[in-house]
Amino acid sequence: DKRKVNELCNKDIRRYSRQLILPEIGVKGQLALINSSVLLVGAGGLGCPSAIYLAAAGVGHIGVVDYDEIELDNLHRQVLHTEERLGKSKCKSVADSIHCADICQRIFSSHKDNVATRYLLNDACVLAGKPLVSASALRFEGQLTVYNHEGGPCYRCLFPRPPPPETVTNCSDGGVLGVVPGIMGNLQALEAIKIITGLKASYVQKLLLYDGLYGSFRSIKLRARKKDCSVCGETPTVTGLIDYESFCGAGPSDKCMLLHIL
Amino acid sequence: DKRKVNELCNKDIRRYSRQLILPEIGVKGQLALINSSVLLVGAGGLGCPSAIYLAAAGVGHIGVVDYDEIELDNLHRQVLHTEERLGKSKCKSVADSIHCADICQRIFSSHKDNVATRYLLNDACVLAGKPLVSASALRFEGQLTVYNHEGGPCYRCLFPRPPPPETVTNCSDGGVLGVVPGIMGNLQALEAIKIITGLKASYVQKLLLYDGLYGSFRSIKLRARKKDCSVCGETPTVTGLIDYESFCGAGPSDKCMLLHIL
Amino acid sequence: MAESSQQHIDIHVEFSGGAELLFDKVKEHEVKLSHDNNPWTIRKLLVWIKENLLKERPELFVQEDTVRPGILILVNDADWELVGELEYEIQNKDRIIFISTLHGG
Amino acid sequence: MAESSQQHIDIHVEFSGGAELLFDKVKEHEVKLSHDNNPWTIRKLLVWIKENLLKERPELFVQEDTVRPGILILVNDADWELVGELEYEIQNKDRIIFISTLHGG
Ligand SMILES: [Zn+2]
Ligand SMILES: [Zn+2]
Repeated sequence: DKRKVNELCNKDIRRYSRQLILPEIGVKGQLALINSSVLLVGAGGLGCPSAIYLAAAGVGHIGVVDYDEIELDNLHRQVLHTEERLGKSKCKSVADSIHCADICQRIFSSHKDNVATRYLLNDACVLAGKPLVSASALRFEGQLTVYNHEGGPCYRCLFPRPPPPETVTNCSDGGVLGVVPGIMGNLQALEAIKIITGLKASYVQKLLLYDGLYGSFRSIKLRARKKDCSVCGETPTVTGLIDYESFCGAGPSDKCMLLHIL
Repeated sequence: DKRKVNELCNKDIRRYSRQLILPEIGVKGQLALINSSVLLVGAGGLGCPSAIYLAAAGVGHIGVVDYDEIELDNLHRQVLHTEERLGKSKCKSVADSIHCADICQRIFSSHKDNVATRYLLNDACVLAGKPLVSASALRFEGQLTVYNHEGGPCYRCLFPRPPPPETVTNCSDGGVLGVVPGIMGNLQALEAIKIITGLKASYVQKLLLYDGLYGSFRSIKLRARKKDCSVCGETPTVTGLIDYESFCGAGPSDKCMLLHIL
Repeated sequence: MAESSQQHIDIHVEFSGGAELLFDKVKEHEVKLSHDNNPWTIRKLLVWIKENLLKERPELFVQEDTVRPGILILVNDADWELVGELEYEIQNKDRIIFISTLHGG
Repeated sequence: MAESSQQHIDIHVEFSGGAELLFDKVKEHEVKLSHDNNPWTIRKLLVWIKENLLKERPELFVQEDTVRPGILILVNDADWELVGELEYEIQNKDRIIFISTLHGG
């Protein structure tokens, strides 16, 4: 099912007509979306809205990685899951809702530590030459940036050393207003759509800071890719995936991060 | 079913626990959400995400007004509707998806002209003393503001005269990237949640301008409520609903606007 | 002000919300206004824009001596109503933005 | 610079992304730094913050002579890496922001 689509069928033309008429998208952009693959890591508060809008925009291949089961306290923000599916796999729930590929393997040895997962995904994206649209949300705040794309930094360029485990607050401890990851997940989907259709991504080498309590959006200029970065630099020391659990130390568990690999 | 809820049941406590632990929300805020009523005008690109996140946050009474039927070219942005429901009522589709009240009457004589609808809703909100969280999205751009709340202007304070009908571009003509109304609809839901829970609304007397192509958010300071406004001023001439169709003139038809009346 | 010794004032003019469609889809314009003895008001700028920047259908931008209903004017990110509307005297480096209100979703 | 004649420099210090939790949940701080003959670097500011603003658990904010891993420092909305990191000389009216990266969603 990964054959390349070279032209739009009549149904696609009608279905996507409102975005097809945008000169920035057009038939070329729509075909790029239909032929694209996005991997969502995490089917939680960020992954659900991203999945909804990527699927609605016509992204042809959406993979979802999540090992969690749906719990009642997820539902205020993880809007693809329903009460009827409590206890079921989140991955399967997303797949059933948007007809995406269901890649629910436990691919990470350290799946319960999201700092380790973040380094793992960063390294995997750098090694594979893929951009990473990364976002997070906690309380009323959200952050978003695109790593490893067009000369911008990777996660290790910004954070060569992992944070001490005790400094990482997760959604369970800190709480989060549900619509905040909704906003951030939608912004992630839009960044992914722009990258796929050849438009300029907005948050390369920039960090978007959102504070929902004040309705404030701020865009911060980040450093460029670092020549001495251990994975994306000129003489990398990380040339394959490593043991991220021991690199990061044991930490609090929470897996509500989401990342796209295009 | 409009009885006031005075305490949270155990299930609510578990379901909303991640937002209950936010000191800005707490039990008091959650009870306010459960006892609140929101009217969504339009079950389209803005109404769908708003409905999803308002329902997920626990808003107790959600009314939806829409007279349209689901068409294939709606699906790229109106994410509660599905291909299986083509031709069905949008209102009913939302109601079936989020278990809200289904108020699908054609309450507006001029339901096909959204400028007229905008004046009608503005006047109705002013006359009823309700805030109006208004947003719109077209192409890659979005706008959002809160009318008639805490000394800020109403729609007529900003626009005493309606725009010439030929200047109003709608989604059908101009196109829209689906996730842009998704972002704006989520931001609307968050404003509504803040108003309901007694937090300060962020966009009173401010207009948020979003340009998704550049990822830019800009907040503009608007005028205060005008003393000489014909509906919210000191000596109003509009003291009941009027004939909005003749006030605005015949115009292009599109009904993808959304507004909340709280 | 110091500008009186200059030959011109430089301002930033921007169109959004669809207003840019009347200006060849160009949203941002750096504009040099040559200095004469009369101050540059918004009223005067509208005439200048109509004669120098506007590409098509002027009635969709100006009507009588002001912008057509439905367009908001911002001066340095604030509603022009707060600074005097048509009579506001434009200063060097001002950012004047014309926003067409969107109808859609 | 002109500041040398002043008695102090005024800066804006901000904490976000959870870093404010170590500062009584206060996100924004207007700070007056008294002027002496040595320039105020970020290195020196970190010591001052630790001694004057920090309310609890200093190890969650500073480690050795720098911020702990996972906190980004911004100087006037740009990554501190672009301006010299610890050795950057703080100017009057600078905005220094400490952002804890969020992990959640
Ligand atoms: Zn790197
Ligand atoms: Zn008014």
